[in-house]
Amino acid sequence: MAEKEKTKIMFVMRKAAHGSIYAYEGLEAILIMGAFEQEISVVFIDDGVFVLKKEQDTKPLGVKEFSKTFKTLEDYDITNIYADRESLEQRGLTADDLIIPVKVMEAGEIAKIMEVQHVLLPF
Amino acid sequence: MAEKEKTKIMFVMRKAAHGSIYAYEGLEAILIMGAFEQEISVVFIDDGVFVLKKEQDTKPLGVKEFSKTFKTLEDYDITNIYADRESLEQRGLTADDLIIPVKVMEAGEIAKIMEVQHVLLPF
Amino acid sequence: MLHTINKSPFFSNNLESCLKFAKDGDPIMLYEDGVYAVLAGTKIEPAMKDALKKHPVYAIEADVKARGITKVLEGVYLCDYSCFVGLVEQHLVCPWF
Amino acid sequence: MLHTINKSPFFSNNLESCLKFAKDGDPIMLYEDGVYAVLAGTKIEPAMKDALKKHPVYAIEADVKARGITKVLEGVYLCDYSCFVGLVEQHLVCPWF
Amino acid sequence: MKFGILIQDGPYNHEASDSAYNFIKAALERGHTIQGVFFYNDGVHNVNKLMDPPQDDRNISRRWSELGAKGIDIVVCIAAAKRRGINNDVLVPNVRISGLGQLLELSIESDRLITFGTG
Amino acid sequence: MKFGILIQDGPYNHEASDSAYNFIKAALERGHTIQGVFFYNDGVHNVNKLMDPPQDDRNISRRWSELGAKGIDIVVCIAAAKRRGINNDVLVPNVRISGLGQLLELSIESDRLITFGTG
Repeated sequence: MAEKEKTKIMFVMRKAAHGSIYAYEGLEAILIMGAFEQEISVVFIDDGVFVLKKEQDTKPLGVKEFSKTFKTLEDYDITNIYADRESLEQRGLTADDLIIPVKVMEAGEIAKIMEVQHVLLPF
Repeated sequence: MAEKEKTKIMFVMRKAAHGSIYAYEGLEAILIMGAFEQEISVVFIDDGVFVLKKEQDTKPLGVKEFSKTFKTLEDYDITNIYADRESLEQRGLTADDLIIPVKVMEAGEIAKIMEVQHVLLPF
Repeated sequence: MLHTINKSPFFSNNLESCLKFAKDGDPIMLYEDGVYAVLAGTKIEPAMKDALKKHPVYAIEADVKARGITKVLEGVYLCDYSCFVGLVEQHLVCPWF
Repeated sequence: MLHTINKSPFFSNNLESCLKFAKDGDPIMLYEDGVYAVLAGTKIEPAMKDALKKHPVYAIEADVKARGITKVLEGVYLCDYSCFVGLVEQHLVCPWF
Repeated sequence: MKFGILIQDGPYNHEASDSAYNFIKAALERGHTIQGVFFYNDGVHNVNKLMDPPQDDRNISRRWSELGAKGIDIVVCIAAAKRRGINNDVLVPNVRISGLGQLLELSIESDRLITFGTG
Repeated sequence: MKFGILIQDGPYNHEASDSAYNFIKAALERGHTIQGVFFYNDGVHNVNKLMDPPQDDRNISRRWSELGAKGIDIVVCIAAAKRRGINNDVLVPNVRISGLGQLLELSIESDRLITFGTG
């Protein structure tokens, strides 16, 4: 019996952390979906790259620090994690500033990966 | 007996119409406050100028057409209505495109009027 | 890939980002406050004219009319939700929120 | 007049509008996602450096720390809500939403 | 075709809910199937039965309930709903609360998933 | 000084509610009076008693109720609340629903009014 093809789902993260809940609820969705053996990928564009910024300390603010949770994506075999080069650059960031390793790519390359997805989920 | 000084309240309208409810709920607040004999003024800045665009027809969309209600502000003696010149210009609009007469002013002049208010309410 | 935009281009960077990622020929659907992009004579007209050379650009007519937009940039297709659905039939959807 | 900004300057035009209306000497309070404006080395750094010449610029430290912003533009005052309240004691508040 | 609909924004405050509804109506008219509607983020506020808009305005929660009555599966994310104060006590009929796994299922089973949101 | 607080945004989805709360705490510590808190637009969702966030997260509606218990006048706009499905059945204690006239009163009676919002 042929194995059923996995569904390709990409999370498109474009919102900053803490000012709105989208990044956090996006992460919750990624973790749930990651548990179900589909082909999950995540791309960080625009303010979304801020979500992965190292050294976040939310204690003084009194909200959850969830950036560290992105480290667990590896445990779910979610390793296709991308960031838009220009978005990083415009924000003075490099891959070294991020809490997990990401594949830094040009917009055109990212668009090609988007195109082969079954679903794009924005957060 | 000295008359009690009126409170100067200015509504700062910066959001477009229909995509979000702020402009509409802002108008509801203006109308209520207008009934209470305070010194109400309204300024339209950025996408807020779109709220007054003539020829809005919301029937096909199935939502309320409230731009016409701004005409009633006169009945409440709310005549201090301003619009930022540059905001209009950047959107290809002039005072003639607006459903009510407004005083078109430069940002610096508007800022001076803001400064003498007791309260600024953003919508 | 069909790109959808629902925010005013004067307020947010969504249209700008969309245009950076969209491939030549990709259709763009403007709806809600996204339709302000089709107004002629604005400061974003040059960017839109450029976009119109590369992409079929659609705008929901009900949203355009609701906002009193009468001067529409040449080349924009005003359409209804049936047309929107038709585009989704043919394309993966990339929403720019 | 105290100007308050709570949105990322990379996403919305709020900071830009604020700077257009703010009078020299008017303090600016950055909080929530507004604090991303104080990060050094970004594309808005030139605009911010210019703003810092004309305005006292404050940013809520809890928001700055929560976002992992460690390289802060020189001249920005990191402060707490007590300082925010102190500014409101002295100024009419103009929120840029 | 089978369409999945994700709604991330609350009713009235933004137009997302109206756009999604208009899209669904048009999709049904074109003979498509709506595989399901999933409410996430502030979208969970869409199905609050206590909504009581002015007489001359649309009742958004009733719309969703009516679509549910037609057999469309309308699902509200439990985590997002609990956080925001939406539970079975205030849910309109013909709508159910369930987990994020339902969004995954909707993503897999739909030929297309389209999102309406966000603030 | 007497401060008035206007909140235009819902809980959790945006940070406005947290910022307003932090501002109020700091104002009280500096010896000021909070003349009142007015919830408008999506802000009305702040006082929904059905909110049930995860154990390790803050309960936003409880916070407002606690401030109300301390004697601060917490008012929810009736028009905005009805539209969005907030009524007395789901209101936390120590909070009241009233009209927009209360926002005018708050504007007049406060030495300063500060707004937290919007999406």
